[in-house]
Amino acid sequence: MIVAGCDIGSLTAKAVIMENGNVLSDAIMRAKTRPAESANEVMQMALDKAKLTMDDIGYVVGTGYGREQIPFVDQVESEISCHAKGAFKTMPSVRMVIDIGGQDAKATRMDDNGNVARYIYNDKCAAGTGRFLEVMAEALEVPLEELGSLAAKSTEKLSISNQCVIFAETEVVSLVNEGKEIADILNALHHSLAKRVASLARSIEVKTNVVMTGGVAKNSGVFNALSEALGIELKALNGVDPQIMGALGAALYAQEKKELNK
Amino acid sequence: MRPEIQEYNYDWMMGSTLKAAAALPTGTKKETELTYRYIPYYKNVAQSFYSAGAPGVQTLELLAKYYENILTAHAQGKKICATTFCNSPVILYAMDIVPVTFEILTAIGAMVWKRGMFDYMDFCCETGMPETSCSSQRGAQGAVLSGLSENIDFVICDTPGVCDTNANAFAYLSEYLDKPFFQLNYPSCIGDDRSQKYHVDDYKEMIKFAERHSGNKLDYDRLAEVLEEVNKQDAMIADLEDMLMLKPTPVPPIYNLALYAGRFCFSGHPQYTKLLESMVKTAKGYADAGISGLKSKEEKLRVFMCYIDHYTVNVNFYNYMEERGIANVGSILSRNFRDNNLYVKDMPGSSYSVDMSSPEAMLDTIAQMNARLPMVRSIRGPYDKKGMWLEESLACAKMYNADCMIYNGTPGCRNTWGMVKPFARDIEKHGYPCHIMNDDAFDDRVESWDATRERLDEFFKVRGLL
Amino acid sequence: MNIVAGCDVGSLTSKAVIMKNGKIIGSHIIKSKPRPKDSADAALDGALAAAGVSKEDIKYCIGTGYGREKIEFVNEVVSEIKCHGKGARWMLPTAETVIDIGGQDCKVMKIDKSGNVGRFSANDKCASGTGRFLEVMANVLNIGIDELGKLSAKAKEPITLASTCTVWAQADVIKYINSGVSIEDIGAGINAAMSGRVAILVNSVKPEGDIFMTGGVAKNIGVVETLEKLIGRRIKRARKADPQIAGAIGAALLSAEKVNGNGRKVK
Amino acid sequence: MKVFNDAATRVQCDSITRWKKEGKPVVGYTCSYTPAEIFYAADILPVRLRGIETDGMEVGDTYFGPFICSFPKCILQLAGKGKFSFLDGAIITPGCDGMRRLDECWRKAGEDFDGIVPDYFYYFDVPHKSENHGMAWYIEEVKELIKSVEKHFNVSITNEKLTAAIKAFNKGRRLLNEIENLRSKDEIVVSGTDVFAATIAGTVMPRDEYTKELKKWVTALKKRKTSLSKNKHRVMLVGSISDEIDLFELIEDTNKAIIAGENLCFGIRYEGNEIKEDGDPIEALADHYLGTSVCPRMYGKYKERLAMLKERIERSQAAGVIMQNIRFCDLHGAENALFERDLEAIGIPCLRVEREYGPHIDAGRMKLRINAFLERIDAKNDHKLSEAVAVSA
Repeated sequence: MIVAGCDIGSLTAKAVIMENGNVLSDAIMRAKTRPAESANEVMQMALDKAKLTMDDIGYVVGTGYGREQIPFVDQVESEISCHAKGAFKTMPSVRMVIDIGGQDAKATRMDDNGNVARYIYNDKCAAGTGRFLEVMAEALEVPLEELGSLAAKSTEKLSISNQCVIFAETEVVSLVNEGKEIADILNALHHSLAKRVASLARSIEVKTNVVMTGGVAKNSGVFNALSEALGIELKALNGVDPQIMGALGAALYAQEKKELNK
Repeated sequence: MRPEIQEYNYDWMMGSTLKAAAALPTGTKKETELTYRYIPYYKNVAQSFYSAGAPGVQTLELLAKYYENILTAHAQGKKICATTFCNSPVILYAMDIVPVTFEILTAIGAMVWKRGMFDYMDFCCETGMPETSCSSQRGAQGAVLSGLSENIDFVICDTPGVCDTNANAFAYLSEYLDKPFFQLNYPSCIGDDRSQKYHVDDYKEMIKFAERHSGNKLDYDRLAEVLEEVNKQDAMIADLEDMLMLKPTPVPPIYNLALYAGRFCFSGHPQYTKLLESMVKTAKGYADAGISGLKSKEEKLRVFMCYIDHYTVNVNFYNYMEERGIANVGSILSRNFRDNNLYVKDMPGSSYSVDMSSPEAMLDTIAQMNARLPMVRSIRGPYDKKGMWLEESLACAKMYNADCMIYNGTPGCRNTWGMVKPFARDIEKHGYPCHIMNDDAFDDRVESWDATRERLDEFFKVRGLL
Repeated sequence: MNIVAGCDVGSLTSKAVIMKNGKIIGSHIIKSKPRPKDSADAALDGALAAAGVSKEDIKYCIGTGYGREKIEFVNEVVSEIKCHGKGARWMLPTAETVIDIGGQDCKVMKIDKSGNVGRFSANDKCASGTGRFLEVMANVLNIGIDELGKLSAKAKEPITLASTCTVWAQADVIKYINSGVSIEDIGAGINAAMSGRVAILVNSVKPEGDIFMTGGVAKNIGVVETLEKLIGRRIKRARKADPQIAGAIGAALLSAEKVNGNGRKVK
Repeated sequence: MKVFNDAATRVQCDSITRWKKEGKPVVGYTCSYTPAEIFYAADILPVRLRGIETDGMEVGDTYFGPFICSFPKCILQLAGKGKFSFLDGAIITPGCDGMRRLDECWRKAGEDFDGIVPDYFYYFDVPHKSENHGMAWYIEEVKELIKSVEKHFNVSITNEKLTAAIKAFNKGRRLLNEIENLRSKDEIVVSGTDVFAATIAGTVMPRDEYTKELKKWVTALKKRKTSLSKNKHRVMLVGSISDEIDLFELIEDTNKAIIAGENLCFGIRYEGNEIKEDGDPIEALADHYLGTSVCPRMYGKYKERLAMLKERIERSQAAGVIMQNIRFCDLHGAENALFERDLEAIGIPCLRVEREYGPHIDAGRMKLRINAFLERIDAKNDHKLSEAVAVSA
């Protein structure tokens, strides 16, 4: 039985196709304004990779910000559950997932069976989200993928303190004007983001075995800064792309559902 | 403030709206249909009250009456006192003073009008109040500050020591309008002799203040009458709270709102007694039949609101609970901590009793009663100390067999936002899933209802509750 | 020949104005670059070209705006609040209250006969209620800022927006798009949210006399008209110049005052 | 001045380190309601807790919610980072709702971070009114506090020692008043930034050392001739809690203004008033710390506070008042609005700003407002000048 998981976020769309618990293919693309469009397109990308058509898919679970708008889903699940499920399946020792998405950051704690025990979202403002990094990358004219490697070259410690994404952008621009190095500014941004996210995770109590999911997890700068801010070593997800974790979890839900219905 | 808003007297507008709403169910079907056509936004709100049966309509009548009292006060030679919902109106009724409770009026406005109390709230900020101060005052307060409501004569506020933003709003109002101000102040503890005495000393000062500015002497015979009424009311409140324990609970979610709205408006007033009688009667009917008070008659989940539960923007939250089959087993606002309530047994020193044997005893009674109003009682001190927020919430959750707890408030509630994260952690440690709502109970410009609802749904689903 | 200039380097756009004997002989608006210095140079070059004069002809130049400290060619810097007051009074000689909505700030000020600023109030809290808010929203709707302004008139049932945070409001807007709400109703909701925040500021200074609006948002008819409804007063229009360059005009006027004293050349 | 600057800009300044080296205890306290004299009497160093030197908020935000003023959050942040490891005790007061929740948040943080809660952790319950039973309650609280300090630190705090402490503290208070007198003159010889640093230093330095240093400084100031106020506007700074030297610097760095006075709770508002030296010392302390409190948390006393502010404005000959409040500080936010209304009505220009406490206060935006405000005073003076010229003509 072939199933799929589709995760439509505010910045990116992801799809995973799975057969009997094995991933056949996955796809990631930048989200369009309308989630339905993103869903169709990203699903097609994954299908093409697996050389399948929509007719081959027995069940689809949708998740993410635009989950209600995915035209072809059979069921929707929250990102909280999907990321937890995906991470737990990838690495059964995981007890906490920190997911930095486009609009929000979330920390989720799981019990020994992988069930969600507690979770928390970022407070009101959007600082501490993927959007924060995106705006900054734009302001600094640095490609999103290069943020991590660039920040690694930092030599001077700077700090960015503004809570508001928009105002933080101004702060960044003034640092540029002061002639500060881009690498140092980026490093400061990563630490600022990491500290905000760390306080989220801590408020629901961090133990050990923490992983990071979502696209931002691929940014080594944030990854390391978060480890530092939490005071524990973040675990890498056994070589699985952390960005597809939500879609993977959704696919796992689809798999379960199919097994139940057998 | 928009010019069209300034065309109308606020009290009159609210009072007539509610009066008309209360009269609607007695009209013919045709009349009702026609009216609904003219109030497309209010239709759902009105129906949520009508569907609560007689108590629903009586709540509307009670609120209409409250405005009528304000509107006619000065013509009858009575003084109007601006006060907070944490101050029992009992003493004011005993002294023939008309209370104006901002929080209740703001809540009503948020329910009744499509744009809620936005214009009034913003007006407060236009005068200079910070936009971070609590929306529950800013609504009705805006009407008073802008001169669109009846003039108030003096201010009595009893939140110093309990809630800065609240106390600050009243202090600001008194200064802005140059009206006499009195503050009842509470220490950070309750139940010990020292704080008990402080309550009484402070209360006596307040009576002196009220006498001075109303020109009325406190009449102890009248006070006895009012307390007699309180006695009756407390017994019925205890009945309702006992019924909350039944599974399924026969008490509809919106009754909680009516219960405390009534108490904050008309404690010791026969109008409230009538409402309680009718709520008890209806709920008892359901209890005898062993059915849930929910419209669907199927109780899927029991929620205890560990802070306020009056998300009143278009009554969305109550309708949501009905839709999802969620029983509201109360909030800290519904508790009155009268000694005849079951939940006070585990919290010695937390309750008050009614003693009418002498004027002194009556004063003690009313001072101690006042010191046990919802916020005044449980968030005045460190949340994990004796008799405070955590103890109360856990006692109630256990007693009412709650499946989870939900925190709801306004961004203005500095006091609870200062401690709610560790509080929620402790609640979770006791086995209750706890959700913190990030909304504003009276202003959906802070978080849209769609977003609030989505987060609630997610919580119930992810935590395996629904 | 008394040729003077004003240069206003904002967070979103940069503007330069060249004036001769109290008349504008050239102006230029550009989208701001990451470095204010580059923005200032580009804006001034554009204005010089439009005026057909060279940098050497300019007797005095005042810089203003968020990037004012970084402009290299100015003789002096002045706050944009003062410049907008001055520019506004020049554009509308009866103006007594000025609303200036910039890229990341919104200010309301009272001015006297000479355009000097009296009491003023500025938002300090959040980027919502600023030009940046509209920019972000227009991007989400995939339309131009000018178009956004025109949507209000066609709206039937404007949405209520969670308006406390630009990024959160953005999430709301996406949600409304997806649930099929008309773009007019969303646009009107955005303009209303924006106006609502500005209205508080306007009313807080108790506006008197004629009200004038400067800055790029003054060209957003949706915001202006909603704001008029909220404050219950008309906001006067003036055709003398583009309201977006009012700050640069004010800077140029202040430059002219200096030159009348003792003229100095631009660095 | 060097020792003051050190004390004003570093959480653990050299004076504290030296005191600790002698093996003597240090107790931190929040707000201006804790009688520091009690600790002096027991040879304990009282240190008012501050939030400077934070470089993030990850600990503060873990326990405090999102709508809380950054001052208590910064204190918690420092505690969580071990920056208060020199404390042997801490006193928390319900100064405002944000500050009072430092109690729970600090204790709960202690469950996650080892050793960050001092052994002696005390909640000092201050009422919101100073009349009758309010004052009686406070006096009892003070007595309870004394008993508790005696017990924990194994010391004895007698009335004689308290009186001696009051006298010792008054010396510094008198010196600060001398500085205020200097600043009220037509030409000011000392910057507002320096005066503020010297005032703050008094809230953290050992008192005798402080008095000695302050005396030296005041003597030197009296000899100064160079005016710092020429061609500058004299302004006052009022509002929310502030112990940030950089906020003062930001204003004076415009080179167009000198801070001729302030009315801040870390400043002269509390540190400048003398305490009665005769009679019952506890009552004298209570009269000062609660009775003369001018914090807006003492509801219903606005008129008294306005009168005092006017007096200070007059004394400092301020041409304008800068009013700031930290975001989420409703108390000062609302009071500033009333001040602005009432002062503008009598022709005193006011600037009202909301800001964040902590590192990198929004310097750019703040500067813009301050510059525009100073330009406004310029224009006002020009106007006056031209009127005067017109009249004389």
